[in-house]
Amino acid sequence: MNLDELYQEVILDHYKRPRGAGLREPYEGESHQVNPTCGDEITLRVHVEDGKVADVSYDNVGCSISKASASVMYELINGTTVNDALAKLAEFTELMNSKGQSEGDEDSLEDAVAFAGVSKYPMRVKCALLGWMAFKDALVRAEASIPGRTDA
Amino acid sequence: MNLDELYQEVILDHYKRPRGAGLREPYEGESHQVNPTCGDEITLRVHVEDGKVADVSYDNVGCSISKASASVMYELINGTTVNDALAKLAEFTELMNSKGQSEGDEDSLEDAVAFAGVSKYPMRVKCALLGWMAFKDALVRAEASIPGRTDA
Amino acid sequence: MEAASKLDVEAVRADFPILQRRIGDKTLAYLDSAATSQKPVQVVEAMRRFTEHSNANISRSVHTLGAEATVAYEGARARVAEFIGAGNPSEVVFTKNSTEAINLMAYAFQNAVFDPSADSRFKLGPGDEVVVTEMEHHANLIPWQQLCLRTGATLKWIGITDAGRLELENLNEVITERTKVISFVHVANLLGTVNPTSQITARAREVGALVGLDASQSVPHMPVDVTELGVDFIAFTGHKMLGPTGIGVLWAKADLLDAMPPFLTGGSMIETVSMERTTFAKAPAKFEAGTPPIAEAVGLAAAIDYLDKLGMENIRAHEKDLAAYMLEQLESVDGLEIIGPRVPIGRSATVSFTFADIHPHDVGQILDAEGIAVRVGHHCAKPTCERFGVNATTRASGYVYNTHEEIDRLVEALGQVRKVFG
Amino acid sequence: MEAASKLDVEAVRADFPILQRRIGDKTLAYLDSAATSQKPVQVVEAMRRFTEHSNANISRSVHTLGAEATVAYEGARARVAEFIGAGNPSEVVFTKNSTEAINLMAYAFQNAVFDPSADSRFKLGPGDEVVVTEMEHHANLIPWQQLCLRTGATLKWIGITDAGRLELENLNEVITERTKVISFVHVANLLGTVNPTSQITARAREVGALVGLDASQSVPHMPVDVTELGVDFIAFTGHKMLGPTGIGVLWAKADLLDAMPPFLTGGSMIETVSMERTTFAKAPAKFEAGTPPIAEAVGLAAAIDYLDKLGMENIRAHEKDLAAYMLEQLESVDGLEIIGPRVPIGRSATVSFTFADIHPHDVGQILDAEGIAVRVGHHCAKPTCERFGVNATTRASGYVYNTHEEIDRLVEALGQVRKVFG
Ligand SMILES: Cc1ncc(COP(=O)(O)O)c(C=O)c1O
Ligand SMILES: Cc1ncc(COP(=O)(O)O)c(C=O)c1O
Repeated sequence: MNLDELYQEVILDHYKRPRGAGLREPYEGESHQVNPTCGDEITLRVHVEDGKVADVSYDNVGCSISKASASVMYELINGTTVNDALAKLAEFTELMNSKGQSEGDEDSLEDAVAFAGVSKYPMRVKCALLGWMAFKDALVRAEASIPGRTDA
Repeated sequence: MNLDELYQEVILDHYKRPRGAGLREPYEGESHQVNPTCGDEITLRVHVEDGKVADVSYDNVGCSISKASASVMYELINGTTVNDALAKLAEFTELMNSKGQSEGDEDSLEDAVAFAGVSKYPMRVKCALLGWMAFKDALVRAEASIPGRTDA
Repeated sequence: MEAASKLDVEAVRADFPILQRRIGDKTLAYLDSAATSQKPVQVVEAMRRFTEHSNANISRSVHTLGAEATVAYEGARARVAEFIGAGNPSEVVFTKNSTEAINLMAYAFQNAVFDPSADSRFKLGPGDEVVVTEMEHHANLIPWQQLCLRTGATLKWIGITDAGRLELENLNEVITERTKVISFVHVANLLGTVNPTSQITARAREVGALVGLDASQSVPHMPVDVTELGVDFIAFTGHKMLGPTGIGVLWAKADLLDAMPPFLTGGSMIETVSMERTTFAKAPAKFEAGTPPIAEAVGLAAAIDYLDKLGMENIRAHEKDLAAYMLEQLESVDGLEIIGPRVPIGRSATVSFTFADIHPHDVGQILDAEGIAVRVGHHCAKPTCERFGVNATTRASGYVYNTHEEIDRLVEALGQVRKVFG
Repeated sequence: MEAASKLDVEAVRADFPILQRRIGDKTLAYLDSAATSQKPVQVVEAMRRFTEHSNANISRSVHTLGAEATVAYEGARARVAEFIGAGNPSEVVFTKNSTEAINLMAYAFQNAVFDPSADSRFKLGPGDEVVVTEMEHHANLIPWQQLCLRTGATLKWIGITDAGRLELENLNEVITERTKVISFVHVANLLGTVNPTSQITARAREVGALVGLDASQSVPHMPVDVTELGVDFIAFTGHKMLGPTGIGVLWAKADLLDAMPPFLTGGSMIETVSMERTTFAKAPAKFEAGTPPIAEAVGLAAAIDYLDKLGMENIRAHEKDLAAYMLEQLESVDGLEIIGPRVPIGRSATVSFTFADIHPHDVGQILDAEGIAVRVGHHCAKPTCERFGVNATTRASGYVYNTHEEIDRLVEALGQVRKVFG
């Protein structure tokens, strides 16, 4: 295994200095996700305002990959439109399922392309996706709790 | 496989002309035995009088080995003392468990030594023992039904 | 001689070392594949390679061997899903054999008894009915019988015609609004009957019952596509399809698996566990407690690769030819009576028969002395035996490696049987 | 270096081709045998020989292959019985793994609910108690938890001391007159604790409870004699003792097996069957529905032959030495904390630890890059993790083929972990 590939500097940096960590108010949707194979956990809140992801806040326990991934996600989607965030989610998920065949589009995924190497390690893909799954779930809950909104 | 060994003339003879077949009265114990692997069945009755096997009567469906074995058993134990019959049972069972290593004592087992070859075929040992198992079981029942008798 | 068949049977035979085996001084003619098939070197080799290169426990590891083992195991699942046309690999649950797969389904109903919030499709009690057929292997009869005994539901069954086909005339009386589940055999292991499915599945839909198929004798021998079949679940087993023992498959629709309570519990099937309470993983993990048959999954995938290389349509054609030849040749034997359909239509290459008054044990023993391996007994289908008034039958069954010549040897050896016992 | 060991470890290693495997440019150091062991060529060869020479379905056949397969399968049963000191081979039931074996026991109680004439030992309801420990593998916790949930019985457990031993002080309060069954782990798979059994079995006898042992981590590593242990049942699994996946063992006393209702139903476990009613065979057949793991039984017997040739006492001594060396070396690593007993007494060569604040996933990944295979996670023992306030641990486990040198490599590689994440 090529360790550098997995533990790129940018991943280690996000792991050691996670961006946007902590649980904050207000929020409309909250999700708790567990990776049953290792016990990693994340609680994540989404605050949606005017079709925008006004805040993503989270508290997590986990390995470097899952923590760095949540931090990178925060940077990518916080403040974007819900639609843009969902597009990033789709793009990142696709990258993680690429089995090492894709490098990712740096223009769009920014720091998240550092995770391209992770896609070769099936055991770690779940770690990298944990935060994103929590975001997806929290968003569904947020939208369910906001009357009158059914799109996006 | 050496067929002659398995289907000795004496076995085929008992198979084609079974001795003592049919269910008769009186009897004190009856047993029904099934070989679950092939569906062979025997119903066997024992009539005990004065410590003797006064009659063994049976009705069976089965292969040549199981039918011939019941017939040979009839010849061996009908009219003997219960204790002698149990000794024959023990001796025949031992022969059947010998895995082809024993020839059997012809003085004691008479025609039943023809089954020595069967002991090499684990699948057929059950066939050869079916009637004997029925006898053993019927005898236990017979003794339970005769008040005051607890020995033998 | 093998006109209808596109299989190169001689090339196939070369892949099965056991076919060189001699029984006494005779070459083995293995006509017992309905009991278990032989395994090609490709399967044995795939398992050996896995064991010597990637063996590890799955799912819970980040090390290289663990990752490789997980990929191999999940790859086998995907391979099985593809082979039977399943929409999603997660609809494929690995079990130890068909029997466990069917029990898993039956226990879904039984365990629902204890759970007030169980899905209504699995709620079973007095007044409810479960339907099977009279031609089931015990594996698809006793689990349902026990279930009915335990829940108070009623077991009903579809009968068999004299020709060995399902009695479908009174189908609407057997399957009624009270029927909760119908489980029936796709290809009967004693009779060789290939059952048509559409009439039963249509009636099941009409009354809102679940419908399952014991596909133990069909998946190895013909193309089976679960989406086309329109059933809710099927069961089959590795060792009858050139694969190893120790592995079977339950396929069930995703929403059914979701609704079912767990069966075996333990490691790898959980979400969270505390001393007080456990929540469960999603299917298929939910139904795969403990270390699964990992090397066996690898072997099963290799067996499927082998079958696919031969082509399931070609295999079907080859066996149709074998069935026709077997029926024709056996019918010509004096005193031999076939139990099951006598025409090679809607029929597998599995032929049961009685022979004069000679007990099948004796028939089998003499055939074995000639090197011919057939099965004798009730073939785990006692009710079928009873239906035809026999205690046991002799059964010859063919597969990809069998030839006309072996059937000729069978017929010839029956002459020998007659000589000894006639 | 291996002073205490009478194993010729280099000779042993030569029997395991996978140990030559390279991970990247490093030689594999396999320290994950507690998850699954590697298999020697002798096991793979025995299975191959069986498959290529005698493969057939068992029990129901009179042909030569069928007879050979039956003899091989029943011979494996006798071999297992002898290995664990069982009085009678018919007390040995083959399952697919430990997990099924334990579920089989739990379902005996659950199925008794439906049977008014069930043996009183298996009658369980509100007010009755089931006892496990806090250090169970999920396989010996969840089946009992589910059983209690379904029957209304109460699950109780023996706690763990800070040193990783069973909390036996209050044993008489945990095991009471209400206790019907106690099932506990012989050697804990996360902590490495070897549990003393006599105090618990004595208390069980006192209150008339059944007592069982999850021997998954003991049978592979030390002499285990069921008669000496004085328990009612034990479970273990082939793949952890140099054998194949797909096979496990339930041993239970003959009178217990006799009294238990069947679990999985289907072929080969019956006496008579009609559409209306089935009667069952005696144990072990009663509990082995369907085609069993035949080749796997052959492989397990070969594994037992291999273990016996090494000598279980020698294996225990070798592992005691490994445990001592591992504990000593790991204790010397700064920031490393051992979860479980810190002395090599009453302890297996399985050592779990946390390392600074570095997540075990990250530890495992870096170790893998160095060729060292360890397991990371909760090891299917979440309650144990919770007891020690951790989410996961890194676990190194040794077996017959492991050396001091591999432990040195582990310690060195932890330095590398620290460099990346420190
Ligand atoms: C203590 C213990 N019990 C039970 C099991 C379960 O064994 P299996 O997965 O083979 O069923 C394991 C291994 O995973 C174990 O370590
Ligand atoms: C029709 C049918 N169903 C079920 C089974 C049971 O398969 P297994 O013994 O592999 O569980 C068999 C084979 O014995 C069969 O022929």
